[in-house]
Amino acid sequence: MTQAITAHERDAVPEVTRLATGERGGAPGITSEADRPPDPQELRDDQVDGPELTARLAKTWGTEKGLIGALSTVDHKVIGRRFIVTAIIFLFLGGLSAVVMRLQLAQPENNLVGPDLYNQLFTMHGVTMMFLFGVPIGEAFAVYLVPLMVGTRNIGFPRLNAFSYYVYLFGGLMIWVAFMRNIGPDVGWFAYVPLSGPEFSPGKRADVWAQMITFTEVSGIAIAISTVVTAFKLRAPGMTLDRIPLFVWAELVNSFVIIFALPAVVTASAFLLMDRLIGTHIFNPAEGGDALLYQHLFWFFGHPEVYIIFLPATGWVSAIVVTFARRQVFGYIPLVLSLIATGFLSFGLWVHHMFTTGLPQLGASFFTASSMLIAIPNGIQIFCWIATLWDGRPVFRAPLLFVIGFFFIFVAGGLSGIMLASVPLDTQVHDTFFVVAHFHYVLIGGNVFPLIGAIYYWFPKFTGRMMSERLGKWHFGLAFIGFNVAFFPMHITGLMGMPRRVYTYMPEMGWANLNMISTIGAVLFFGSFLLFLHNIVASARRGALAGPNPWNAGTLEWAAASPPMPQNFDRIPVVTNREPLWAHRDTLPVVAGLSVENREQIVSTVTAGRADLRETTPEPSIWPFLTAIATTILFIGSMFTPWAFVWGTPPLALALIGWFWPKPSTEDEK
Amino acid sequence: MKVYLVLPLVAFALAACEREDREYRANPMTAESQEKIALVPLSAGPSGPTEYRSGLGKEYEENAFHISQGQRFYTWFNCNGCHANGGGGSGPALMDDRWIYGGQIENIVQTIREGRPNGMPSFRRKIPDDQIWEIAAYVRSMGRNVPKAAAPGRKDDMSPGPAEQRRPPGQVIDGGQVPPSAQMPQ
Amino acid sequence: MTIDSVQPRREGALPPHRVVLNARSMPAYAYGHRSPIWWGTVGFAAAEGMGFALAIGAYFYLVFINGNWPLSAPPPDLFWSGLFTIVMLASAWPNSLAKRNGEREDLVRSRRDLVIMSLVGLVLLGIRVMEFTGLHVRWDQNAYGSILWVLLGLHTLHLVTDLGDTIVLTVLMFTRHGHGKRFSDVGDNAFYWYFVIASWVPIYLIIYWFPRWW
Amino acid sequence: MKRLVPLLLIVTLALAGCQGWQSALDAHGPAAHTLANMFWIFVAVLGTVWFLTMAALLLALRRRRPVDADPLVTDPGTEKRMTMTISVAIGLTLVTVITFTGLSYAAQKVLYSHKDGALTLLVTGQQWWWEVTYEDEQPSRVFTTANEIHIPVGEPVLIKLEASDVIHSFWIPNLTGKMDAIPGRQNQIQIQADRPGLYRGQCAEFCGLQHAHMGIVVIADTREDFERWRDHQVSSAIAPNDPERQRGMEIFLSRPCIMCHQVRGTDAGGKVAPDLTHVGSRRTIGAGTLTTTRGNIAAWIVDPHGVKPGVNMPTIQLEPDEVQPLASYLEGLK
Repeated sequence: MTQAITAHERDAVPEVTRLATGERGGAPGITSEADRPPDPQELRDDQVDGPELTARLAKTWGTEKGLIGALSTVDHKVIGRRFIVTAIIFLFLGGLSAVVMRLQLAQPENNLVGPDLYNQLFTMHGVTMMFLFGVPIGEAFAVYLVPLMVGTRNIGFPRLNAFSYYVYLFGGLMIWVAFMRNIGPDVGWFAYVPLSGPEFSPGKRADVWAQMITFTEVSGIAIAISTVVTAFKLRAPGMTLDRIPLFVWAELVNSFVIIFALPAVVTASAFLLMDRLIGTHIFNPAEGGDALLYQHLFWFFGHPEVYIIFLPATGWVSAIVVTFARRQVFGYIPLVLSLIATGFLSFGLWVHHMFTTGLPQLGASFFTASSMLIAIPNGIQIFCWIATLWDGRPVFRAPLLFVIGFFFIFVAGGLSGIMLASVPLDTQVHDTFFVVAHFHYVLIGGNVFPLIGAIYYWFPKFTGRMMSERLGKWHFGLAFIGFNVAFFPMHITGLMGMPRRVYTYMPEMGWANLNMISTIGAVLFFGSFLLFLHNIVASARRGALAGPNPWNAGTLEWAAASPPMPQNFDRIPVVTNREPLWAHRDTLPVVAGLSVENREQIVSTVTAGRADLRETTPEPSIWPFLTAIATTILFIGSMFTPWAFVWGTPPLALALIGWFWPKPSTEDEK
Repeated sequence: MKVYLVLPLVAFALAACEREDREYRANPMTAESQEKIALVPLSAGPSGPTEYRSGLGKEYEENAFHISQGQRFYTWFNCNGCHANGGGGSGPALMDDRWIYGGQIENIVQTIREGRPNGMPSFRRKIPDDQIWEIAAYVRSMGRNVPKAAAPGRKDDMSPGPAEQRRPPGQVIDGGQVPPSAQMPQ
Repeated sequence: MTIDSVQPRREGALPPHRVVLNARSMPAYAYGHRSPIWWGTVGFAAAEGMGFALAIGAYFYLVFINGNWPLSAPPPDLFWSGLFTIVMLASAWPNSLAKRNGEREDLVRSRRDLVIMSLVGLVLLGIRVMEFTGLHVRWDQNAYGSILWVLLGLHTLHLVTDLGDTIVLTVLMFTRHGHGKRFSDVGDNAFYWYFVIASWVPIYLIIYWFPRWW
Repeated sequence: MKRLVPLLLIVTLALAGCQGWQSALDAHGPAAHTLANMFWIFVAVLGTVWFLTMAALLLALRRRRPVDADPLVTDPGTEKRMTMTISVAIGLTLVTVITFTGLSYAAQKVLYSHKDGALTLLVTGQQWWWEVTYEDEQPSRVFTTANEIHIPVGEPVLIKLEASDVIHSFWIPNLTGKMDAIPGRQNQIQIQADRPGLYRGQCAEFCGLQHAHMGIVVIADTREDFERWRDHQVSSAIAPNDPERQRGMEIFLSRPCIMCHQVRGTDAGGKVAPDLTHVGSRRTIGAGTLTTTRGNIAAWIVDPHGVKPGVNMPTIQLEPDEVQPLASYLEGLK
């Protein structure tokens, strides 16, 4: 083999001018407080080292004990951990509702659940999987891992991040409590008008759906912005754009898609709420409105949504493939470009969900072309990963197994997606179980399998303990078989004419056997997750200790302790390679000079990643939690009366002032 | 900490929410024999007529699904023909506070079932009892005599004015004027 | 090296540090795109701008669905909205002053500019209330009325939000907290006000002039 | 190879699936043929793509690197070869995608080219049944029926689709793809059957509680049979002459039935539920839910919510001895 990079080259740390800007903070000619030399009394990390440094930093960055402390924390790892756990609880709830549905469909004319409950169940399943699991899980991983991977100590806006978590949690609780009280939405996760409109959805069920959207989207957009700022401004010195880990790229592109796609669903659900509650006519054809406007708005979000769920998974796959192929990724630039291309293209596909609504033909064909075109960036990604494995030395541990499962399932789902992109074929398979099969192949294949891989992969980082490899392999086998047994037959049931969202079917339709097989598969698949749950709980208690870098991976999160200390890193690393830990095996180049007593972190430039500022980041605060409570009261109140905006605003405003008002003890007064 | 959160939630969840129940099958309780409602508030003696209300009315007028079904039947059975969208035409207005024959749901059920002088036909045996209750519940919602959260929103139709849920809560004042159009000698 | 040949490193230690850069002399904050807050503001402006764009898209969708526009209502009045637009555009000047004086860390002038901006915001809010009276259509009358109120309401929401933000910041600058990084916040607040101005221009044209041209 | 067992099982079932009486692959009309052929082309090509990709993946899992290789070290020769391979693969993907787009556009043209047909129908989706109106230039020959469409074989029939409440989707898989019926809009779709037969379809867009029981049957007859059927449908119901059915008619006319249902030729003039003038001649009741027999009609009347929970048909109070005459009367409305 010819050596492309010599060991010497990759270890070389560039001169200071390429690592730091050296610019002043204030405007030219102005004596700014920003440029004041740091307080000589304050202890800095170039004065202390070793365990003492670790301990002092841990005290500065730590979270206080007790309930108030727990609710005030702004540590991205604590919030991220709660986020991941909450999203996975919702995954189980969503899965449970799916199992009930599958049991109902196991036989024709089954009476396990009636149409009313069935409609609520499939709505809750869709809503939970899409809004309470699919989107948040990607963001949750971003919250935990992006700061670690870019080598900083906290996420961009820590308090906003904490607030977002609580808003998401309250939104999810609201809809599940509503469901348990028989106010669960029963209009499908897409809630098409007029079915979800004021005339055909009496009561509060559809309002609960619409307001849950507001909760999760406020939270989603806020986290996306925090993630973008973290990836743009808080990268370790030397982390140029082409050294950003692919996972961070994926989360970055994902965040951009979120920022531009989620407003569409908020618009749609806000319009729906207004139609329902204050009598606007946006979707009322008799008064100049139009029902299809809703579908356009919804799918303008709804298709990017699929990529919002898929993009983080590409990050997980990239990370796992590289570590377990024991080779740096093949085609870094094409991979990044195809991520970005996917992000852009995802906004040009929404009409393929509306091919049967009677839209003009030529327009529809345009969307056929654009929908099929997305095969190109996805193809590039798949091929680059396969190439990385090809030239690597794959290590078959549970994370890689799940990624291999991902390839099998996701590629199949992507290919059946090509059929759906074709207008004529779509007229036959649209809204049938074929589509159900297709998007479960895409979403479970494209998100859940990589996610499970990611959990096996990062679990040692989160908890400091390894998960059981033996159970992991059993889990994989069961999940893979269960999944295919459950969902492959649905392609056929759909082609045989079984529409989606039916609570039962008649024996003479001839769908009974296939449905029975699907149900058996679904139970098996759910069972594999119980095994997974057991593995998580048992390993978290008794798993083998992991150490900081159990997989001998190359990215920065493995340079922190497992689980990471509150400060993440004792000193901010300096990055000279895409895989810093592979490039620097003996010593880690770092920045010194940050405060040990205050929460200082490095702010760097967007493209070159040069260190620019040493900014303080917010202290823990209870106000984000209180703001989330005030927001919840306002949102829930506004489902009942528009006056909630009047009486709900003062507490919200107060909470926000509390949030932003500087504490007497902060840096200002020192 | 989670336990403290979960417990009240579970307790809360167990208290079923009747406003959102969807009962399709006719309630056998709707049989008219269960209710004893005076046609007129007159009786011998000072205490007013003896009445028996089964309490069934609450089940209908506090349930969004029943009210919405009533709204549907109100159009289907052409109540609009005389009462318009509740504003009244040849029949009295239904969205005001005045009720000639009593404004409780039981009275309205009786009015629909038995008919009234001056033009209100009897729908006995024409409309099943449970649907009469649903229509009556909807009629109650016109004057916002039902909980706001159960009252219907606007329809996907030409807008006649603010929907039932947006009207201020009404009172029920017994005794009203027969509209001039209905006072004409038949 | 390879993980297939060995068990995971159990008690692996963190690699030792080699200091190659010192951050002591770096500034504690900066203005504009050097500051993370600025990027956050841009992010929110992007998401909200998307919201505006979608609402405007919905407006034109309804126009094309219906053909005749503004359905059966007369076009809205021009007086208060014209006044609002003039004041709104004119506020760009004190706003730019606020931004500049903030960057100069000139406390006295920053306070003055913020007070002016708070007053301007209050005046605008007053005019906006009048504006709602001249729309000649209710939100529950037809789809035109609905989307009109949506657009105007959406903008009012941003107006109120930024006004609240400005007032709080003004009060803050009059307390002992009014120094250092707060000047950077003045700049970001001014930046958001530009967004409120910029988003108003298309909405103004669409609400008040488009029905007259159609 | 554990995977192979379920796979084989599934493939067997798949082949059986092509015969289903609501199957998109069991084509009985020109449009459905085009779509089914296209489907198999897609399956063949995409299946090949999947197998090739998976073969590449499995080969990639062989360990090619030496045990102690530095993960950052790459071989320019290998990199180049992999780049070339991927470029070729992406090029092929692009060609496939373009071909498919073209193919799809051509098929779309065929699917939506509406030939002038002899017959125009207005189908209105309602919660949860289909109203079918046969249009005609002569107003007296316009008639309405429900949940059953008769068409002459071999002739294109234009269907105008509307919805009176929420969105529904009209879908007869054996004949052609689906088209939504949207309130406030009118869509069009054309169906044509190759040979006489009965083709079932059902609503494909979630429309509320009884979305599952919103079936429709298309019956393709020879032109003569069709004309005979149509002439009969135009006519009013014939008054029964046996006493039981006469009693049934009295019950029908004195009960809530008439508030919603119409029987032409009687006083029953309700317009909000299926027209029952010739209900006895239709294959099914309850929108494809039960076959039309006297017993089923009785069951349906006595407890509609037992059959179709949430349906708008109410439970009416009938005396036990009234059920049979009523069912008998309705069954007799041929």
